[in-house]
Amino acid sequence: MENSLNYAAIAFDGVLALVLLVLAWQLLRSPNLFKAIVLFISFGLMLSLAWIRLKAIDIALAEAAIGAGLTGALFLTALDRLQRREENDREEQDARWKSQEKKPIITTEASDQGLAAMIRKNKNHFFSRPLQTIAAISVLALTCILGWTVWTLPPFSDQMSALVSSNMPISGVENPVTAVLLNFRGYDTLLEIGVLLLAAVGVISVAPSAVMRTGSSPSPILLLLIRLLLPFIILVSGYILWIGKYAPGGAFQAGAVLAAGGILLATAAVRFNLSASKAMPLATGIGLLIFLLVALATMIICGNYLQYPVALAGTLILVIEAAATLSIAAVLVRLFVGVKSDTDNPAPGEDSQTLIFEEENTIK
Amino acid sequence: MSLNDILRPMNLPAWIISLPLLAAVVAVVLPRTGRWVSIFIAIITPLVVFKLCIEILVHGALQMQVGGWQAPLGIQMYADGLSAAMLAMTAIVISCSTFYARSYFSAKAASPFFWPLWMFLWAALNALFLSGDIFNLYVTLELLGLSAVALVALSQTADALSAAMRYLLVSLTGSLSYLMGVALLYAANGTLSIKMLATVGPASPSLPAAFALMAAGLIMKSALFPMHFWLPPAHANAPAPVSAVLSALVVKASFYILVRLWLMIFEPFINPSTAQLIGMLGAFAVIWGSVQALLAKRLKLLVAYSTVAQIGYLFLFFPLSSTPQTAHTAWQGGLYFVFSHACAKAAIFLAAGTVIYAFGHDRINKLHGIVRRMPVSMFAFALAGVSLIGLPPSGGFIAKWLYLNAALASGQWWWSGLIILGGLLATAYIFRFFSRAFSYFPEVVEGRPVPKIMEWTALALALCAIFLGLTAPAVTELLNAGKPF
Amino acid sequence: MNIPLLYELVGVILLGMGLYSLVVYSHPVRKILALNVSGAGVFLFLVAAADRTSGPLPDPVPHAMVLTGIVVAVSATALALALACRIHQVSGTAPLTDNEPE
Amino acid sequence: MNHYLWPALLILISVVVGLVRILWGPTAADRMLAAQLLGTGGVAVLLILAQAMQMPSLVDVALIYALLAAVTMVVFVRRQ
Amino acid sequence: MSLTDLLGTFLIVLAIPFFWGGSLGLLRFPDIYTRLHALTKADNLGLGLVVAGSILMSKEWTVGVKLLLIWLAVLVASTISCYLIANAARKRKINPWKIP
Repeated sequence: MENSLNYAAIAFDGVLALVLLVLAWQLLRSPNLFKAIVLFISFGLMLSLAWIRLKAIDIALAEAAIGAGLTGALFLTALDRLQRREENDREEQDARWKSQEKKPIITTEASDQGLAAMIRKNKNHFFSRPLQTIAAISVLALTCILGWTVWTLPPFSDQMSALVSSNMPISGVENPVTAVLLNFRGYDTLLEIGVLLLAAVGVISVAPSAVMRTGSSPSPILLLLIRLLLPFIILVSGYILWIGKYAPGGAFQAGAVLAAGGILLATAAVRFNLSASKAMPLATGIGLLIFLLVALATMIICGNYLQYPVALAGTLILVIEAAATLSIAAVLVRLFVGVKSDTDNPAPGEDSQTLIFEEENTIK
Repeated sequence: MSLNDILRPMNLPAWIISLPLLAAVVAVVLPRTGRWVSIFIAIITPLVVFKLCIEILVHGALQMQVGGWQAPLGIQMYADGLSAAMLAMTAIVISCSTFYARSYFSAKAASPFFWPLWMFLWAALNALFLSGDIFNLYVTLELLGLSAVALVALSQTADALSAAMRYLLVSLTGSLSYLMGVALLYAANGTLSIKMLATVGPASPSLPAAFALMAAGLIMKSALFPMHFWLPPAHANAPAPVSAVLSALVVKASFYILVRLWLMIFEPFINPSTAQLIGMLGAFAVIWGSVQALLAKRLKLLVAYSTVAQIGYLFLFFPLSSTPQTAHTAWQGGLYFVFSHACAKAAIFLAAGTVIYAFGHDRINKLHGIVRRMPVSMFAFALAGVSLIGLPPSGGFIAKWLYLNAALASGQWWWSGLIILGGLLATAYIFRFFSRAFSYFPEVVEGRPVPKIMEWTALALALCAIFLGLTAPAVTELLNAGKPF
Repeated sequence: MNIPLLYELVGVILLGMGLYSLVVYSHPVRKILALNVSGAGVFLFLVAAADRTSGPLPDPVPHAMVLTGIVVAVSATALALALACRIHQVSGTAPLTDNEPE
Repeated sequence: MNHYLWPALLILISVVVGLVRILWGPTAADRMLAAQLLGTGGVAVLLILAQAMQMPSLVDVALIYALLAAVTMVVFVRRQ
Repeated sequence: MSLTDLLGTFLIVLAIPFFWGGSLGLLRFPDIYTRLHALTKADNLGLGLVVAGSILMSKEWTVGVKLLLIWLAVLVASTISCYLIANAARKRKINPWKIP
């Protein structure tokens, strides 16, 4: 009995590991970028199974939401924009749809080759055969050395897990990962929410338009999907946020789920104008703002930056997490809209309506 | 509760990080106030930094437990003389550049995005210099890298955007490599605190691999030859105050981490020939950067290549500090290079920015006789050039002098040859520009008037570079407080 | 061969594959994908290492680190993609050409 | 409870076999479809793993899988 | 092992052929429209069986409710995405396969 259990685990992990490697290999070398991105989405889903096998449920949640859902959406959108410009011809687009395999060269490769030509002219860049081989050999060597190092690593010390579990009762939460993220190493998380906000500002500065336009009105069926799914997504987001105190979950995962809802809404609309909402800047900033204010207040009152009073720890963490969830969701939606929106041709007379589901009537 | 309570010594580091971060959030939430909040913070924060420096001079190094959690569980902030000096340098350069940027960006569309990014950059630098935890350093590195990239992209020209893209890719690769090193260290030792890692005792077999990964990542980020390829386009195409801060501070940040990790964790366990190898790369950087600067056609590109060369000098620290008797001299010399180059290079970039502001271009061949149009900027340029070349009484001179001493005392005379050669090359590329700028040119060159404050901030920074040479004792005293070896 | 070690090695190999593609391919989207894959490799290594403790539950600190890392990765990816699109828009060609300022 | 890993493994393998469609194409829709298969099969694998590993919180992961599989699909369909 | 556990296990095992059927259909069917059938029908039924089995084995009723919700969400999402994909394919003039 005992043996068969182990066989099951070994077989499962072995297959999963192999699938991860093959997927990564295929996605990295595929000449067709669309295929690479779909493979990347599957890679993310498989990876979250690996997180589960490693008992990292919190990460699996985040990966399922961010890694597979949001990053995939970002890549698809960016690719669409990068390729759209090169093919004004509608027919060509159809050809791409019909036979992606036969003529993968139309768009992606074309730009790749153009680039290759440009790079070939320039001597100090990597693309020639010998350099490629050198890169392969050195990376292989690096991987082998690292692999050997990993193989010979000493057993992992338990001191940190022991410390975490002995301090859990005064952390204010019951899920160890949440305790580390928001209490023991809360400062990292503070800076990291800063990174998110910063990325949002960066994306806005590159793509200032907050208006997302899709050419056609959505089919009623798609609207139905949104009507059914969106309330559910919001509910689940709140649930994940709340459960983070006791079990895997928390602000990142909840924020990512909420953002996915926002992206769903934005994509379905004919025109989605994020800047129409006056609360948007506040929503993006509030996570970091509250976190910082709590950090400074605790420093003045309790003596150390981010040192929560034990009795209030749970409440403070929940407040910070709720604000962070809102900000994370707002930022992620803004990132998506930034990647999607076309800055060059702003529509004449932008009105301040946030969402338009029907195509604008030309006759008023 | 009095102001003294709020600004207790132990609270100062947290304030130094939080003030710019707070300004950044406010600038995001209320975009119109961004400029004024940033200027306000640019006045307040240096005062807090000054107070911290005094505190450290008097009472020695400070250590804070963030969240009140002790070492392996929580994150430490650590402020010794080195951190304080880096913070002071950052505060001076960023404050001056902030006043410069206020005029520079006053009429530009990019302005509402500039201020939050700028404050994020400052917060990232401050957090980085104060961190005592290798994973926390990773987060600050990412914060720093992304804000720097976004600031480069603000120019919005095709060249600037391409440069930003390349910078982003290099920066991400570097932090990934660093993160893998962190992972190995944690897997082997079960702690992230630098202080605790310093006492790990017998070397575990993963230590060299961890060092190689971290060093490779940090070297990429600080643009040491041959990983410098991203720097000239990024620094040359960014808006002027951004170029100043990138060259003066951002590349130094990863150098700072490398020095700190080297001294506190890795040095005893790593083969000494590694230090020589890093020194070799530095030597190549000095020569390659200087030669490219001599060939550059644009002023900002010249200055950017000069940064590549000056970064080379920094990394001579590793071979020069290899013998115990010279370690101290090399340490002071290396840091003197950091500070004097920071002030001088920032001054030069700001001055070059005024040139672009006035004439709309920076092609060296077409800048004849501009000294008559902008004497203050050119004076700043000249003073900073004196420091870059390493003439007395500038900070650059002290740095080179200390390095030469260390080279001779440790019997590595070949490095002294390199230092002198580098000085000669620097003279050549600085004078290449001066020969045009200071030449007599009968017609007055046409150009837009430059706001006074832009020229004077450049001059202030150049004067700092010179004064660094005159105030050497005070600076070395600060550096020695809580010295990490 | 124990299970965490298997995943640690997979992580290292993913890192290697990602780095290779990062160096060799020129299209920016490809480079960004490569970075994401190598990032996943590092994260996998870190989490697998955390599962090698002798206790029943893995060490939560690497989990928190990886969560932080994932969020940073998605921010960086979005910024990179937005930049790539913008470059494409401004210059009409794919980004990362070596136009050094003249 | 570990013997539940066997059905999980069998479903995982079936999903992986289906993933070959991503490689074969030929149209973009085919590839997306195969990824969608991974979504449904993945939910099943997760639910079985929840039994096998005695971790009820895996059900939450499955919930997110189920909800967010639609997002990439909608983004795909609404491309211009 | 109790009776419900046994029944639950049976249902889960019963689901496996459906997933295999779905995958084989995805690989063997000739065009996108037929492949949609294979996936949305077989896989969702398989998932239904897994959900039913898991509900039988779950100890708390809240988990059971969550499981049901998951199945509903997948049903809604995959039904609608199936329609959307087929519609998009039709709009882009991908012709259905005909017996040659």
